[in-house]
Amino acid sequence: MITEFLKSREAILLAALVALILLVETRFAGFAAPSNMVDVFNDTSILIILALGQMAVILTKCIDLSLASNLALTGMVVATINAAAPGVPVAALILLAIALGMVLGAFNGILVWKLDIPPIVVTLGTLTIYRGIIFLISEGAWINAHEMSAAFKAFPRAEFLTLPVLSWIALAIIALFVVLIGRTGLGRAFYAVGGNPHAAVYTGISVGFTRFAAFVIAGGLAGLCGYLWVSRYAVAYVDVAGGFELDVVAACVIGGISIAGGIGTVGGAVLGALFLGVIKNALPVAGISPFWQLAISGAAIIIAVAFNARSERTKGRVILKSAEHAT
Amino acid sequence: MSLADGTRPRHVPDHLTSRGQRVIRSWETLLVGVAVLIFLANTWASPYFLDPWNLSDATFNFTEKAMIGFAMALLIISGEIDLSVAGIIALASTAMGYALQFGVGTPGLVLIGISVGVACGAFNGVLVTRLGLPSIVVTIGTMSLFRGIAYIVLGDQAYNGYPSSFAFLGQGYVFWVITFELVVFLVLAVIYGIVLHATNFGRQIYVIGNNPTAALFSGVRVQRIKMILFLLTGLMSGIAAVCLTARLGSTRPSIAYAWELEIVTMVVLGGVSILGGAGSILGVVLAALVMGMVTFGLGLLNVPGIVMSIFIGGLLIGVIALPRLITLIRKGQI
Amino acid sequence: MQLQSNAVTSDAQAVPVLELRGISKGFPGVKALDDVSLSLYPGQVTALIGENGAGKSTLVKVLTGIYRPDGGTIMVDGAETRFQTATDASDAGVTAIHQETVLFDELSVAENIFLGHAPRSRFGLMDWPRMRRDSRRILDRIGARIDPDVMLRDLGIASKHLVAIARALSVDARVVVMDEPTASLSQTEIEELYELVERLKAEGKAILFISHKFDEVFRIADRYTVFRDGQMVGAGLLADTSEDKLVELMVGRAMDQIFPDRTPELGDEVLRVDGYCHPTEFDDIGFGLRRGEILGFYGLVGAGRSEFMQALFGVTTPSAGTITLDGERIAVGSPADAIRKGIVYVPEDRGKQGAITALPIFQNVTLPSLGRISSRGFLQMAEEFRLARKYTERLDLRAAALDQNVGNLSGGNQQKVVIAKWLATMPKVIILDEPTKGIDVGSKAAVHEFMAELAAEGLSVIMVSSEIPEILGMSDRVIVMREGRIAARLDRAELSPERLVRAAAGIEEAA
Amino acid sequence: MRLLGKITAGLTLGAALLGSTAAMAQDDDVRIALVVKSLGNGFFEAANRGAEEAAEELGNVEIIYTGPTDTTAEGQIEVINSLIAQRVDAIAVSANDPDALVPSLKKAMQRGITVVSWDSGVAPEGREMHLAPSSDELIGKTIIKLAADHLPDGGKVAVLSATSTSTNQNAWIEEMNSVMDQYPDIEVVETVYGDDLADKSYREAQGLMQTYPDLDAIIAPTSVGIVAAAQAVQDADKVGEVNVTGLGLPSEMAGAIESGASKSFAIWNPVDLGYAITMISYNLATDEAEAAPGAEIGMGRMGSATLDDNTEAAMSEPFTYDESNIDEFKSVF
Repeated sequence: MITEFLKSREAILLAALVALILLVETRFAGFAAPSNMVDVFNDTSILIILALGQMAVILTKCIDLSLASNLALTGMVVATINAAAPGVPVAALILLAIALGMVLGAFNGILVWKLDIPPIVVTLGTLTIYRGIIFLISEGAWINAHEMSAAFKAFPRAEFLTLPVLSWIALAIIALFVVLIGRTGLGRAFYAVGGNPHAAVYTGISVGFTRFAAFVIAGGLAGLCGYLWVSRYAVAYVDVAGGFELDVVAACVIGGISIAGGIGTVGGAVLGALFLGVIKNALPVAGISPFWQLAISGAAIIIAVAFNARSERTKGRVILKSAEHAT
Repeated sequence: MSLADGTRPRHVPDHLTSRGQRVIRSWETLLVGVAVLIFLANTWASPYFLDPWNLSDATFNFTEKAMIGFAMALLIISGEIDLSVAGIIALASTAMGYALQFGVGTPGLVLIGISVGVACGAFNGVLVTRLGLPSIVVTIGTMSLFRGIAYIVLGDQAYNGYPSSFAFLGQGYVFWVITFELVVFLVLAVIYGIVLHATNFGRQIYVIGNNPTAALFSGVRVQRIKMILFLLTGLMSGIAAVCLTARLGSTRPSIAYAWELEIVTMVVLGGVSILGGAGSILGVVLAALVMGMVTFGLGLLNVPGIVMSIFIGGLLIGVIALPRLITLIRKGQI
Repeated sequence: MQLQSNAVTSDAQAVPVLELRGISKGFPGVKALDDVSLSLYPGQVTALIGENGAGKSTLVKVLTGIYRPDGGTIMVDGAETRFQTATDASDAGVTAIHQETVLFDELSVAENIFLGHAPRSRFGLMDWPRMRRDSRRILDRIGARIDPDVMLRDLGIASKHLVAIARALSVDARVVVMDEPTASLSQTEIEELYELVERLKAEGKAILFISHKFDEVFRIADRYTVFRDGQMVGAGLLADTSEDKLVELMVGRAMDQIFPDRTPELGDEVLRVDGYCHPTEFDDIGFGLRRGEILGFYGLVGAGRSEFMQALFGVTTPSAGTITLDGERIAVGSPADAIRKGIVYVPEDRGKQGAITALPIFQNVTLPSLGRISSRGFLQMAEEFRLARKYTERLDLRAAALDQNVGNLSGGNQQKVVIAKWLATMPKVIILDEPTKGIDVGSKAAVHEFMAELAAEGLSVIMVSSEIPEILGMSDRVIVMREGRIAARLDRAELSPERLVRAAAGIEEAA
Repeated sequence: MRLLGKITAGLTLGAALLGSTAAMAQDDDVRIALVVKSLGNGFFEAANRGAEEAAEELGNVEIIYTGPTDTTAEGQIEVINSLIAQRVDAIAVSANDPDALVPSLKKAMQRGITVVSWDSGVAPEGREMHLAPSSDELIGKTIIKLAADHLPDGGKVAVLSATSTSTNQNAWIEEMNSVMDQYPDIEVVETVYGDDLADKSYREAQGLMQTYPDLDAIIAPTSVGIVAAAQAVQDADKVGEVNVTGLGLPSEMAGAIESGASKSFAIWNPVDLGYAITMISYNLATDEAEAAPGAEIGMGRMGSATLDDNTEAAMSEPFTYDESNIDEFKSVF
């Protein structure tokens, strides 16, 4: 088991991540300190959660480009409600955010499932539609810190056993995903549908419904992140998390989730997100101009996809007996 | 006729339906209808719409994007995609600005802009065709990489002071209200239309998009053609970078931000199948007009850009979803 | 044949577990199943026999809930039921080992066995330890030494097949459908499978065994049902019939009538292949091909014939070996090279590799000849239609119009389009890989007729086929491949079904 | 709801509603377009309120408040093109890029439209005059003074600037640096950029506090950056250790003042700015004044602006807000 792990994508990615952290540490002592690592993790929490949602979708051979818009829209909705009616309990708002996110995800899912429109087209459309709706709701106005209730803002940053609640939520979602992906029929169906949609039918799995479910799950997580984002940064406006959808896809790609579907692990998605998170946090600390960040994440994506493709290359069918064990 | 009933036509006609029927049923006809509708609505909604100068200004809303859209259409028909086009614009524009610092003149700037575009296209092409990587991921990566390099070079600075002869490429008028860019757009539309619809090369693009394996088995040099398409997309991005830079008169790394999505939307709205294998240049031209008119018409009503994007997004999903929805309802499945 | 002696005596009293009545299923252009009936009895093996394209696989899909029939009824234990999804069928106790791999490379062996019906723990979650245990038990039962935790992609093709069998056995099924289960197994594995079938029989399961290998049908089956062109043409006890009768039922006429009479006039050697090798797929393939000759390549599925042909055509690169065409050494680096030199290939997988189904007929036909119908790279539409018409008419293509999409044609007509495509390039050597797979009898005869015509005109033909009658009826010479190597070379005079089968299966002498 | 009305009108594509929209835009009012960097920014919303105030005072003025939704030059160009097409009387723009807008604005001027810039300027050839909210010099001095006032013993300060695409921040920082010799005990350790994005600014502020554990103050001369920095300081439990100051909006900074993360900050009054530029636009559009070096243009209740050699003018000094007056202003803008 251990040697197998050492050969896996996750192990290589973990090694790269540790190497990256140590590299920054040499330039700036204290970066690798546990307290700072906790901060980095907390900072990356939202990316991790979204990457897990996106992973579910990508596993089924789809893609959801509307996640960041979904996040921004649900964030604006809960912030608006909070500003208008501060009495509504935060728990209710969180549930609402998740529910609304799921509805937005379901809209994508239903178009993919019932009308068979390619996911990239659907989510390219909803990417702009959801973002535009925020403007219609807010008329472009921001909702600022002082308009939000104290409880609304306090929840994600409240500390519990030395970790902020935001980090705990990310950890909980990771745990939930380990169970969902590894231990439920739906989780395994993601792999089956993405890996061999044709064959999935034979096992009684509905390809369309499985994809729909993946979109709904991803949407729900985006909704949750909508609340987390606006409360953490204590601001809601139209462009919240603009362009973040590509960061999320990038995290998945770096984490070894195959865009062709059916391949990927929870660990990979988390590590991919953390890799981007560390880069983002390390650059300002290590004194590298933040303008390098974009190029570095771009290069990381290309290297990651090239690397993954190399290990995924199909072997073809081996007919010669002598060759069967050699390869 | 049915094949099962044993009738055997001795003579198989060339076409199943008449040319007229084919035209009426085409996606392009639908787009023409949409375009006419929007044109009428705009004319009605704003007294300023039907003014040659205004219409001329409105063309800037789509000319540069459509140039890239043509090459992107070919690429998507062949089953690939390039999301790095806006990144290429940023990098090409930055290269031109950099060269400007050394006193390079207009011809040199154009050459540099186009060369950088082609080089970026080559980079994408090599990654996709030689290393066999999925283009959607590769170009998400190069999108960040190309723009990232522009950020590294420029940071929060800007290049400006482009010569006036260069400015003509983005701001000049060739004849009355006809801008230089519009001429480039029209010429490219004709060239791409001919290449896609009337040449061996164009035919092979469709074949690859429909079935790359069968294409390979039919002697089509699949990888080579895909490589050429990436180069073309890079070339078009380079040309668009020249036009846009000339129009803006300055280069910043955020230039053409998020254009890739608008361009893909334009191409898909134009009837190009995102799964590859189908589409036409006329469709892309019409989609460009539709999108340009929608944004300009709403602009005249001072509707914010983000609200226009709801229209564009809705149009994109709507025109694809509606026919399928109707089919489903007809079949009684809903 | 003694196996069945005491199993079945009378037809009348037995109650079928599963019964199909008047099932029909159509697709655009073909009627895959036309009013067929079938009964499966507990503790009995029913062999379903029929040529490729007779509707056997469609029936399997109906039985397992993948396809919903257009008409007819399915009865389980005498009660009418409907299989809306694969789960319905599985719940009714029907399980299948499909011909195509319906497995998942990225999942473990245990999961491949249990996907869709995994054991659950108390909280409704998947019970991995139990799943592993059960997998191991099932794998042991079929004598497969495979670790349940291994990823499927790490297994060879034969092992994958065993996993597929294990999957079928993982449900508590009463009806087991086996769609050509021995196609990719070695002789020892086949023997093990036979034992398994016996065991299942003893457990009282009803088995539908699909095969077109008569020896195995007579060895393990109790009953037979024969399909031809989507219709059921005969059924009964195997004890009451003979191989000849079955063949006649299957093809609908005596064998010698099907194939064109030809007296080959062989010319000079056109093509010579020496020492063609590939690291994993074939080894040391060499032969000569003469003008006007039809060279058959026989072997079991997965013997490496298609892989070799694709290397010859330039799709894959060999690790060693030479090709000589018309006395000149040539290098074939890509299909484009091969086509230019005059070697063309009609692939086995028509839908994926041969025809471009979403494009019209004329575009398919002219694709490799675009250079000839264009001037300076510009297409000449009139010229294009002229060329397409010339070759499709020559093949007697039946279509509504030349701009009709190939996907709307029947399998036989699609194949004609693919062949027309290659003839339009005026090749020297044409390789036909399973040229009549999945097409109707009429088209089949037309293709055979045409092949003979081409050879008579001096074209050299290489025909890959897994159908013994076709090999026997068409070939001037036959090369038999087994496990990536040439197992035998047989002249027309030496040809017999037994020799072909023995060479292909690696049996040196009569057992 | 006017906006929503227009959208509905657009949506129906030719429904009867459109007639009313067309009629709405047609009368003899002087139409002044207030083009902002991006819609939804509280600062510009406040400026719009000032503009409307001026319009009401003038009587026959219609304000078209518009701009792109993201801070790009291309977005502004499209907006300006549509304004030219509508033949507005004046365009008053706060530019996302001083150069990129020039060609469009030149075209506007050629077609007889009065073009002025405010807040964030346009290169001189692209406008008739520019109204700076304050002078770079005054702002530069103010922001360092705000930090120094609370550091009697000196200390380390860092600058969290805005997006790279606006010129004014850089000018202010430059002016600030030129007076640093007056504060020998204060060291400016680094300047970072938050791109006017809340999350990026937040991260940059966090990075600053990690890099310089003994940091005493963060100067953020941008309304987005200062809020994000204050939030970061609160989240890092460094209230009292790190003082966040700079330029911000009272409504957005009220919480930070209350928590103590920020002791004071400054801003010019955007309401006044919107008011003033509207007055200037009106005066220029109606030819009551001409934009030339040395000219004096009336700004209604704000007095008058005197143009320098670059045809630029400054409105007034920035105004400092702290706990004594924040409650009064936080509901204003």
